[in-house]
Amino acid sequence: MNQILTYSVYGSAILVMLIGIYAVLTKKNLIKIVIGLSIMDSGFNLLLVALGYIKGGTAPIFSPAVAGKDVLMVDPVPQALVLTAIVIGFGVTAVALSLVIRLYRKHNTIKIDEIKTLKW
Amino acid sequence: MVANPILYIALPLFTAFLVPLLAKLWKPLVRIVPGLVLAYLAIMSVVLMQQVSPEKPIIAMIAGWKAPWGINLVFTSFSGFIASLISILAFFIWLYSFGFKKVEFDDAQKYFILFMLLTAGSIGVVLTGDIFNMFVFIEITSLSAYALTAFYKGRDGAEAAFKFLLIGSFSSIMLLLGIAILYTYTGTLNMAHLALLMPQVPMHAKITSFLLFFVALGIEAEMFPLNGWAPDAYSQAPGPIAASFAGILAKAGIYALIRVSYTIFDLGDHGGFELLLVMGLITMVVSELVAMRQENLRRMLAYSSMGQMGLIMIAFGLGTKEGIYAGLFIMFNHAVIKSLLFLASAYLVYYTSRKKISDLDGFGKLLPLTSLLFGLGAFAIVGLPPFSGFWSKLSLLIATANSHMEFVLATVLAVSVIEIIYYFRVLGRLYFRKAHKEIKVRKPTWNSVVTMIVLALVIIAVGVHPDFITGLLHNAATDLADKADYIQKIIPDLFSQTLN
Amino acid sequence: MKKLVIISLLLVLGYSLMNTFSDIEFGKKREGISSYFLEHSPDDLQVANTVTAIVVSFRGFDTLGEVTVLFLAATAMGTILFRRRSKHTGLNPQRKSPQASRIVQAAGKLLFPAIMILGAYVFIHGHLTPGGGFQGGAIIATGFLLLLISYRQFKVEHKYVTWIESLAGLSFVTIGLLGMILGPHNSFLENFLNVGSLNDLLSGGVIALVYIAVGFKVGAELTGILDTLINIRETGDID
Amino acid sequence: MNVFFIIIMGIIMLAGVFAVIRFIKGPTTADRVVALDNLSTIVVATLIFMGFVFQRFIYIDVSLIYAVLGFIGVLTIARYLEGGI
Amino acid sequence: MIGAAIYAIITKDLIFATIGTSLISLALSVIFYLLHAPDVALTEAAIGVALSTIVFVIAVRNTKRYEED
Amino acid sequence: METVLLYLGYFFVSLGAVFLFLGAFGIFRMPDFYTRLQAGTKSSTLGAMSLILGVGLMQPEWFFKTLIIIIFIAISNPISSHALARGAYKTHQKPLTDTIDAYEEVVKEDETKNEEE
Repeated sequence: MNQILTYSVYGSAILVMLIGIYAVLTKKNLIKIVIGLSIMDSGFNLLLVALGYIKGGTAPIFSPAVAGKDVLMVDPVPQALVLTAIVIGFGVTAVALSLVIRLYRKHNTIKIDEIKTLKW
Repeated sequence: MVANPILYIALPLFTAFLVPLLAKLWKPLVRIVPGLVLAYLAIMSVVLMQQVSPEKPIIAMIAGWKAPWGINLVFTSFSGFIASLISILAFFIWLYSFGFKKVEFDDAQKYFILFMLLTAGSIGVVLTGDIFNMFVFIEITSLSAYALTAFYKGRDGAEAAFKFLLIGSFSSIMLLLGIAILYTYTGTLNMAHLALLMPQVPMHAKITSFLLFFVALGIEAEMFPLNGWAPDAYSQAPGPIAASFAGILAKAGIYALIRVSYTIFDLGDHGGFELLLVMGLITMVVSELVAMRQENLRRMLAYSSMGQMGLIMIAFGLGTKEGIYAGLFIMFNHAVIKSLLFLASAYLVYYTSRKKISDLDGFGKLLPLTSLLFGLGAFAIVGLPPFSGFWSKLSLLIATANSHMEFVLATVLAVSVIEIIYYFRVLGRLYFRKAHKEIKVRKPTWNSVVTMIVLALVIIAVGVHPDFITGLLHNAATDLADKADYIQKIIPDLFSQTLN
Repeated sequence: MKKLVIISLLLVLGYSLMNTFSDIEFGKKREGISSYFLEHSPDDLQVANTVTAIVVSFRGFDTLGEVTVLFLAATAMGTILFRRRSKHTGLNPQRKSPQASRIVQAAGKLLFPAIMILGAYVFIHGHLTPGGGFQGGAIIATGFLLLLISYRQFKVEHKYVTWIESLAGLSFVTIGLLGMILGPHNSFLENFLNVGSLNDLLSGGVIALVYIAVGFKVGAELTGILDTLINIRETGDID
Repeated sequence: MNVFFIIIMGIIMLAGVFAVIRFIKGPTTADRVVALDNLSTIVVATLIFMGFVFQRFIYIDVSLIYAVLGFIGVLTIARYLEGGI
Repeated sequence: MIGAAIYAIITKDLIFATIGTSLISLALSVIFYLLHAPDVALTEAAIGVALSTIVFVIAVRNTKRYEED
Repeated sequence: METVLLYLGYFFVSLGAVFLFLGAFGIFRMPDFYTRLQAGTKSSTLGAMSLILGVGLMQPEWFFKTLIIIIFIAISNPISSHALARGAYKTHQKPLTDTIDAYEEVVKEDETKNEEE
């Protein structure tokens, strides 16, 4: 049972990540590529949080309800890392999209094949 | 307090947040204050370099938590050397670009903010002792690099920046995956602690994560199949920024690569160093060959820069102390000389939009000083005797000979010949061709002249008297080679626990 | 053909990752630094939310970097899109897009204060409940977004945004530097205040202050990003 | 009472499945957005219910924020359709 | 969620793709919640659902809506 | 008293779940956009509200926050649907035949007013 869960959770996270990478590598549309980047990040975030999960654990917050009791808590470090990763991912997405808008202004297209002043 | 490694990060960030407010007070402050801060950092690194020794690294805690639990900054002889190099170089690049975009105030403000953050991020990558923190700093560095690449409106900067961003995003996702693997097997993020716990990681996970790290950091360090961003970014960015890419960004990238492969992973016996060596060889040969065919001066310099990075990788890939010494020497030289070349070339191609080498005919008479400095840089980088490049190449050759790699030695020599050919082609055009009619040239401003002359003086000084720097390099090499010492200095308690 | 190569490459990558991660059992407790955090966050710092304690104190440097990344993103977008504020001062350019319906406008007016209060609640209680500076900042930015999309004449005052952004960032770094002077270990971002007791609003010492600064900064930065993007048609000069 | 929770969750999940089907099928943008809107309502309800199942009071904050922010995404796309942004 | 990811990739209409990413964020946020990570769920909700969506929508608005072959 | 609240809570939760289901089913089954919107909004809002109310009744100390959420949902959901309907209308998405489009004239009036401004 646990084995199945392991495979399915990690497998789906990795699959989402691979879908994102596939989109980045094959798509011709610039916005599609940026969407691929954001999907890639999502997959990774899921993977990392899943790695920090502990069965039967609860959120690492010592609220009055659990204070003083001996409760199992999930690993807080991956959560903190994911928090950072999400915010950084958003920053990168925003910058990427502004680059896309500027490329569109200049070349009047968002197809990657038609923007080829430099060698790709 | 006055000289603390944390100030390397804290002060530039403080200034970057302060600059928009300063702009409201008095506009020239936007230019002056970053320079003052960078000057302070440069002086501070001199002070710190005198305090530090391989036996006594400076370790700065953050938020009062000891090493494996909190983040710490580690200023050892090795990391401190590179951090000092970066900060001093950053000061000179600031001096060069002091008058940059004097007319358009808003742009200048952004330029200085981004440049400060680029410097801070690179120094952060070098100094941090925590692997996730390194990721954050790499992200800061690369975001400011994207923005600076797309800085000019008329050029194709946006395209280069987008390409750079794509590859950079791959790099960051690979890095994150590597970090995730290491974290789950060891439960820690501190580099020294990771190195200590590395034996308990199973072999296949170790190899996977090593490859992920290698690819991710290889992108930053301009390793061969992954350096598609570099020539475009170098050629589209503003001149001083191209210099800082070569001198600052690439240095941070290669530092991270070396730190990861030397300290964290114990793959020396399983081909970890050989991988570095082979990739370095391929990078060097391919990029020097491509550099020969380039028409565009900036692109040629960019490919030559990649070739030098390959040389550095070869030196570190030898895995011996001599190799490390040679690699550090090349790093130093490359930072100084390539910056000089890029800064000088910025004036050579100032008014030509295509930046073709063939447009450079007869510039030797039009811009005598700049051309002279460019020529000096070219002589130095190919490794001709009176300049500093000679000593670094010599030490590399000795190191390869001592580890019995004749093939590598021969290749390095052959590639040097190629390098000589293409640099001399440019010099020939500069001095031995007649100028086209009606060439507009721009005379360099006083601050850029001062910058270039100082860099040239450094090259000559080190070339005539290499002992200026060999002591520092020896200390740094000793420091990097001794991994157990690094672990013990950072986490003494846990280290002694595992011994018992 | 190219696609096939890429797919096979991805399969190799996926296989090796899966191979690595399938050894790690899902939901199993592992040794590591996290147990130290779970022990010391309530005891030493008196912070209920361990994630907050890690983000702000143990790994506070990451947070500083993260805030910088957002600041950088805002600056970078300004650079990339050539937004020149000086050109438009006093003109107050109006967006030409159609006005939102009155219902949406009324809702914007009604919900905006509520969202602001919610955002403030989230970042003030960052050390007690889930959430904190980033989330609170994002919520505040969303509140401004609501106004931006429901009123076309609504304009974010850049003067204030810049001031808030800079002051919040400066106070973050200043708190860190104060820690170097006043803290017991003389290290950056160190706590130098009384930590209070667990689950009080005034607990955690410097953590709450840092998260408030982060909240203001993130809110201002995200608002700036959104405003830059929304006004792009009118202010970005087209070449 | 576990059976009761499972039944409720099953019903909600079934609702989610229908909304997702409409999301995939929906011929126009607006249809998809309706499905998204409905899904976010369902998610708010689910989150509160799961908080109850987990018996953690603090989890409610998440759904509180979801209730506020989920609609702004929908509103944005609606304004886009209108030509408003 | 995987379905939404695939959908976001294959569809030709970029607005649909944007809605797809929004849906991914939604699902991701629920999963984070179920994995007992409310902080992350909150962040994903705040950034993924509202802000990311609008950033993409504005980008589409300023460029082209349909992806042509 | 507590048992009464508990059973009341069960009742509301079940009611909410059923309404949520009906709303989603309506979205799935209805023939055109406007009817779907109607099913989705009305039914789901009621469902979510009553489910949350049920939870609030079962856990009396949570009641205050659940009340806030209910108020938010009550405000925000109709607004988003309204904006959505307006947006769909502007993209010339016609309802099924045999319906009387009274909104057309309002829109025209609005436009003329806007132009005057």
